[in-house]
Amino acid sequence: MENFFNIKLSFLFDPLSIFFIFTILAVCLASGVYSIGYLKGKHSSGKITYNWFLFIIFIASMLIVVTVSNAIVFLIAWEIMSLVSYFLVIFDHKEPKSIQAGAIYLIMTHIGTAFITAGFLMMHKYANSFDFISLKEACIAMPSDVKNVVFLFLLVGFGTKSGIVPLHIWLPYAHPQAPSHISSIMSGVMIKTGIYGIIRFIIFILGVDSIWWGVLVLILAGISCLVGVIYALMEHDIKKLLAYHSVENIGIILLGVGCSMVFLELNMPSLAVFSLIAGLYHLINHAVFKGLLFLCAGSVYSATGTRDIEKMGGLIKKMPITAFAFLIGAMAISALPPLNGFVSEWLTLQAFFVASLTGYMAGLKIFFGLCAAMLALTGGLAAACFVKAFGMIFLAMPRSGKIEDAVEAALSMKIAMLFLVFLTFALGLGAGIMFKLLAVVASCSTGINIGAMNFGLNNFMIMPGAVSSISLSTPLIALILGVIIIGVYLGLGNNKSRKYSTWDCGYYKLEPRNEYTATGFSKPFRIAFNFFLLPYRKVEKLRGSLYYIKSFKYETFTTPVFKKYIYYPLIGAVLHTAKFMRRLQPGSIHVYISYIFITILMLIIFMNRF
Amino acid sequence: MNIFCILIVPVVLAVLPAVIKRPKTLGVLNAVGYLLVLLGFSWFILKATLPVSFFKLFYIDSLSAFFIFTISIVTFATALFSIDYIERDVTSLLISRNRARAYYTLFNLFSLSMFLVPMATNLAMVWVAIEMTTLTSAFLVGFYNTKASVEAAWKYIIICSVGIIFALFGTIIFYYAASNVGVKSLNWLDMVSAGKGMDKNLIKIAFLFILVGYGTKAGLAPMHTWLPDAHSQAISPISALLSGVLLKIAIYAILRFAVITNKCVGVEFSSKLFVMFGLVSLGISAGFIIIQKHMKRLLAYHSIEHMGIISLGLGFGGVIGAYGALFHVLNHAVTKSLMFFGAANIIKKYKKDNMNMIKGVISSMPFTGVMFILGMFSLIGMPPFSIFFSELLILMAGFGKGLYLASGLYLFFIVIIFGAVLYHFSNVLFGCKPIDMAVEKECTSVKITFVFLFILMTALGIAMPGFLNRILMSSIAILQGV
Amino acid sequence: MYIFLIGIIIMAYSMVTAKRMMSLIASFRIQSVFLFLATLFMAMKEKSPELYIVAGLLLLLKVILIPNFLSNIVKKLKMNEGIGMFLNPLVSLLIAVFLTYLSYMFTTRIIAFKAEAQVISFAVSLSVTMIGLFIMIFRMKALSQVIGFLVMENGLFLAASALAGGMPFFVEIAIFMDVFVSVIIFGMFIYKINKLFTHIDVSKLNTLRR
Amino acid sequence: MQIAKSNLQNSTVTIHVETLFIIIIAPLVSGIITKIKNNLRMRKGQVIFQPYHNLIKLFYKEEVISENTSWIFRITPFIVLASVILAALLAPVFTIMPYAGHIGDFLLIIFILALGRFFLALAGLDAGSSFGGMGSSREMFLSSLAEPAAILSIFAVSLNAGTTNLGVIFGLHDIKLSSIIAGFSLLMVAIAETSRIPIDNQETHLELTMIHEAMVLEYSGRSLAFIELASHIKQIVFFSLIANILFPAVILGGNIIFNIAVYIIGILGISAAVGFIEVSVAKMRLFRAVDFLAFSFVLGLAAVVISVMGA
Repeated sequence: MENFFNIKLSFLFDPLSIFFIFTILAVCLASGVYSIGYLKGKHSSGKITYNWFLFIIFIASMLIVVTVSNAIVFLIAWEIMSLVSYFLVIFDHKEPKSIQAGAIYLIMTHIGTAFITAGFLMMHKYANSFDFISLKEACIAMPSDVKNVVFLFLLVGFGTKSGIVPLHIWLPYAHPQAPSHISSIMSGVMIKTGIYGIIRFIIFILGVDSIWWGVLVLILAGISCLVGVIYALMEHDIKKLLAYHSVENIGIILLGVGCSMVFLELNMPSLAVFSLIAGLYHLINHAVFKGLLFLCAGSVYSATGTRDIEKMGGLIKKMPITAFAFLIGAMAISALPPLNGFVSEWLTLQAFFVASLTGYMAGLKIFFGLCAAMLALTGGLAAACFVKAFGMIFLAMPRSGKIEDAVEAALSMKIAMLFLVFLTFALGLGAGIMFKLLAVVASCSTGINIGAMNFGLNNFMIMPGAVSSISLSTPLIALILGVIIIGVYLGLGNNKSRKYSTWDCGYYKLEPRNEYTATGFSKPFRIAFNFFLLPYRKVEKLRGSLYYIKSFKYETFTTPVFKKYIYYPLIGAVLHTAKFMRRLQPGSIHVYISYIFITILMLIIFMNRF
Repeated sequence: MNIFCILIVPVVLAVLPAVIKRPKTLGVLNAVGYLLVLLGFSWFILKATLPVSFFKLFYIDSLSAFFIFTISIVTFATALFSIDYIERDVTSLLISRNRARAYYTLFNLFSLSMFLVPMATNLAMVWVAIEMTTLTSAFLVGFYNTKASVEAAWKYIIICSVGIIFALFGTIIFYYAASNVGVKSLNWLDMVSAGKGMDKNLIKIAFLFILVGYGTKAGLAPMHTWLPDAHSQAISPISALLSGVLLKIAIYAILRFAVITNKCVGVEFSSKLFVMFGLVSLGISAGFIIIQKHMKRLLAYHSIEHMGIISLGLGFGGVIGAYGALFHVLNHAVTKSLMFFGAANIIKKYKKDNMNMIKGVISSMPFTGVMFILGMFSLIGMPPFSIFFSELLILMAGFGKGLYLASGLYLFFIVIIFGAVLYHFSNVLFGCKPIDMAVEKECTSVKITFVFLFILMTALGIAMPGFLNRILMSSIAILQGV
Repeated sequence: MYIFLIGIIIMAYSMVTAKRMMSLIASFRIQSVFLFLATLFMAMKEKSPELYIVAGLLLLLKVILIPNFLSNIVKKLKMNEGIGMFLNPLVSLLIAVFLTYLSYMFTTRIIAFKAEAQVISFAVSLSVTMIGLFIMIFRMKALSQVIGFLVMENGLFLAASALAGGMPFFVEIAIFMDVFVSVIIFGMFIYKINKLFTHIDVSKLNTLRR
Repeated sequence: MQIAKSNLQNSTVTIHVETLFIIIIAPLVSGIITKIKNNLRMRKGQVIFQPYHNLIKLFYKEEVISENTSWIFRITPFIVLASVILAALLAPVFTIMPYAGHIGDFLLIIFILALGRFFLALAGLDAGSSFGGMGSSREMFLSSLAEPAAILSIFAVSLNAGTTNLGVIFGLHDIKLSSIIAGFSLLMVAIAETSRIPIDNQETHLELTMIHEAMVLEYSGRSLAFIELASHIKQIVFFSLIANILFPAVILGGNIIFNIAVYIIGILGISAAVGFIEVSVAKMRLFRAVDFLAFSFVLGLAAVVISVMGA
């Protein structure tokens, strides 16, 4: 067997791999520490050991995936990763929802794997080896139509794992059901292995062959951004909301990657490197702050026992550390300076700008402009979404009794969250250094020598000198903001003030019921995007008499477009065929014998066709 | 000469029930006997230089050695599992002690006939032996004498006999073709040597008859119809034997003829047929697995799928494809018997076969549950288990040969079946168990069985033992007719 | 020689048209007799002792033992009523004739034999086999299926002896034994079915489906 | 490297001077606009220095803080103020700043303003009154829709300039059609961002139409003063962006006095325009505002297309 696969357990520690190793380890360290406090008391000790067992395998498999240099071993590790994460999704295996979620997740990811396998085998046909280097060499000689097919297969395969629209449907099922520290790994790191696959196999090994690859990736990425954030806005289950934001952020990462694919084809090396840097930067940023947010969500969940943000509120007083951590995470993901999310989105926008400045195709220029606009819209919506999330969870008065006995998270959980907060700041303020490091990564994965391009001369500011004269310095921004805030506060901050209840419009007293709800908050967006969300409402009136309504219940829903118009029809078709085929086996022995007769007859008649 | 212990042991064990009355003792002796067979044969293939032949009646080359090895593994596991199973049937008054003894007799006759198939030199003898397997196992299918089981048995025996008649017809035509070129014998070696000169048309027709005939036995769609009934109604250890070995034996017979055919009319003919039957089997099994409600029937259809995969591998051909197919034979035998034993335990525990009514197996019977879920993942082709690799090899062969459409369909059906099986079984395994149900404590022999099979299916995935590799390679050489 | 072949095919037709179990068995017996005669003829022609023995066995098993056994079953189960037809005798007969024609075409077109004797005998044996299959498919009762099986087997035997002058000796013996045993087992199952279902109409055995 | 540093220093000096200037005159602009509006309505109207009076008055007033609120509510005014001041630092006024992009560039202004808005919205939710929530929701809604339009118009301008570097952009020596269109699209964005009719109305506190005012409803005293000042500054930042696009300061040589004159004229012109719009247009419903912003988006897109065409 081995002699056919010529499996040599060889590893490849180029900058790309090392970058991913660091990303994985950072997040996994945090969530590992977190899980100590998170699982204690919730589960039996046996269950906890089981969790650790899976946890270790999970991390190991991810590390193998990003370091191994043999396609078959990659495939094996990939499958094991999916399998282990499946077991972690159904960690609470008595809950029907998690069973369903796990099934959906594993099936989707297995479909992806099928595509990946097909792609690999097509490459293998030309390379006669599964070693990355020989694959890379073989791909040079590959005919371009085969290349296109392989590209599509790999894109679908890895896209399923990383959850680009419309293959994203498993995320909102799987992420909420897994234990929070696992969902932070899954959303923070695991889906990034898909991006790794895209960079490694499409950019590094296959090599970009024609311009529509990059454009296709960009379009998919843009759609993912918008769809993800719009669904997130409609979502009131905190972990589902975060899951949809993963879809959005994967989109942003892919914007960078796709951009660089376009430039590789147009051979503008410096731009290709620059936009790949943007993508990679957002990748690690998202890993950090999404991990952070999921951990915070986890501690909120374990404190209140609910994931519905409509039932929360006022938690900032009960659990200040968590609130602070969540705030930082929210700021980072809404791309507010000087935090890390801002840097990477700024870089991506820069990539588009500079691209269209130096690009020479009119169509591409306009396309990039639209991409930039889409990214801006996404950023705005994301900010809105996190204002909603933070406001509903932590601010104002508690909206339900569940909040009363909430307490701050355990020590280990706090440590984990603060560690990630620290990373968020570090990645934001150390942008200059990160930029330089990522330049090396990008150059290795695109195979472009950046010696000539003076990327990042300065440690305190990003100066993509090769592509444009502008520069960005997050430390300086932080400094100025800090100076102004502290200055103003010290100078003019102390003022006589007194406490009094909120203005209640002359109502007896202000109750939680008067507060603005998440549904209300997201209503303008629901109406503005109704062409896509197709919202509908359910109104239940309980009439005492014709004129008197005892109780009035109003619910609003949005149509899950992709499920309704893509997945349900597909599944329906398969089931229908199966039901039809059932007739083939009526249970009558005579029919069965006649099958044999007919088969032999047909075979003899068409004998000479074979 | 220890090769004869393989034949002697079943004979002895078959007559043993006449003297020993206690089912348990019988079961233990049975298990010990088959352990001896397994060890003896492994020793044989490690030491002896193949091929060996005994006074023109028995001829064992690597191909048959490989199949005998598979049979001995599964029979041993089944014997071990039967001890407790039959014991519990007896204690729960499902069957009388005499029926239990009859079971052991039939079991041994069945396995004897199966051992005979790969050993026989003479192709007509192969035919006779296969017919014997049908006749002996028919009683085991109808073992419980319920309406359903007798119906299943009748369908099984009739359909297989019809198929087998076709096979005999094919054999006769082969014989005729051989005698035309002056080889008046049904001896495989002679026929192969005569293969070149035979009349192409005759051989083609003959091979069609063989394929349909033995294909009926091997459960290739659309002649598979007996299979789900028989597998689901048979007494559970026997379902493992049926699906694990019986089908493979028919494949073995087909292979023997395929070699001659390839010699005569070239590889294209048989490989096209194999691919066609493989795809049809895959498609049909996929359709039926999706809507399946009964656990053992689902497993049965799953066997059809795997026979399809094997035949695809043979069709894709080349060293890789053949290797994958043969390797898959072994893997499927091991894994599928594990699954059937698990299903047997579950059905015994829950007293029902309908998967909609079974929930929370993991909590109600932890050991079986864990083994079952691992077996399931092995069965639907997840690494690090062995089936993943054989399926991958076959796929590789398909792509290598440039049969993109066939390989694509193959992948497609595999994925569909993956989804369906996962969906069905995850609902069975997880969830809350019935409140009043006690947690099961499996007895040692059962545990040993499971662990034995589990180790095999994992170890084969992780590393290929050298002697097995050697045997497979030389059997492929035989298949390629060198 | 042709006499016997014609006799065999005629008997096959009569089986197709037979309405009652007993007549079915009887015509099977006669067909076996023809087969026996054919073998004997060949034995005399080739003067091979083996063929004599084969013929003897044929006489013993197919002419005497098996038909008796079957008719015993019929008597015991008191079911000498109709054998349950999906198609009425006339249509069945037409189909049978068509099958014969088909097998003749098959023999002449696809396997181009040289000797005419072979053509005829092979065509006859093939058509007998087909007719046996036809009986298995279009007759409802379990017993009729058994007889269909036997008819197919007769066809094969004829094919074997006609084409290759009979299989190797011990193979013939083994096949005979095999057929005999299988018929016995069929019989036992027929008893079982009758016990459990109180009829042997296998077309009603369709609880196991999909 | 050295050069970069030295330039950094002298440019930061100029930046500081200008920044102080626009921070000081920021309320004045609001006052002027109000004056213009009043005059257009045939009223006498308050003196143009009224905003300063308001600020000072608020500055010494006692502050009432809702007991539901958290520290978010307290730090928000400072963050908002800081963010707009930083934006003002970045904003081009009347000098060509060859290295103005050392802290950041054009895009940074948008991100910085987003920072302030984010906290303001949180503060709006913090008090737990339904108005605050409504205000934050609508504010985030409108701004998120406004952002793409802003980006596109900036995109067009920088396409003309060939860079996103502020100094270079506003050093561009000829007015192109696309720049003018982009300027108008940016003007519409500015109207939305500075909460003026037809999107919002600063004057009324009519419950259901408030957007910006609703958000800051709970603030009083000094914090309110900070927030008001912040919104003045934000407004002038936008105005000076537009002024520099529509009336590039350096059409004829880099004479600083001339530049200042042009700049002031530009600001006054824009204020007049805004005032005129405010009196002549009725306030739109929230979901008409979507169309308004969509129109500005389309304008921006048109600007991009035209500048790609090369006009």
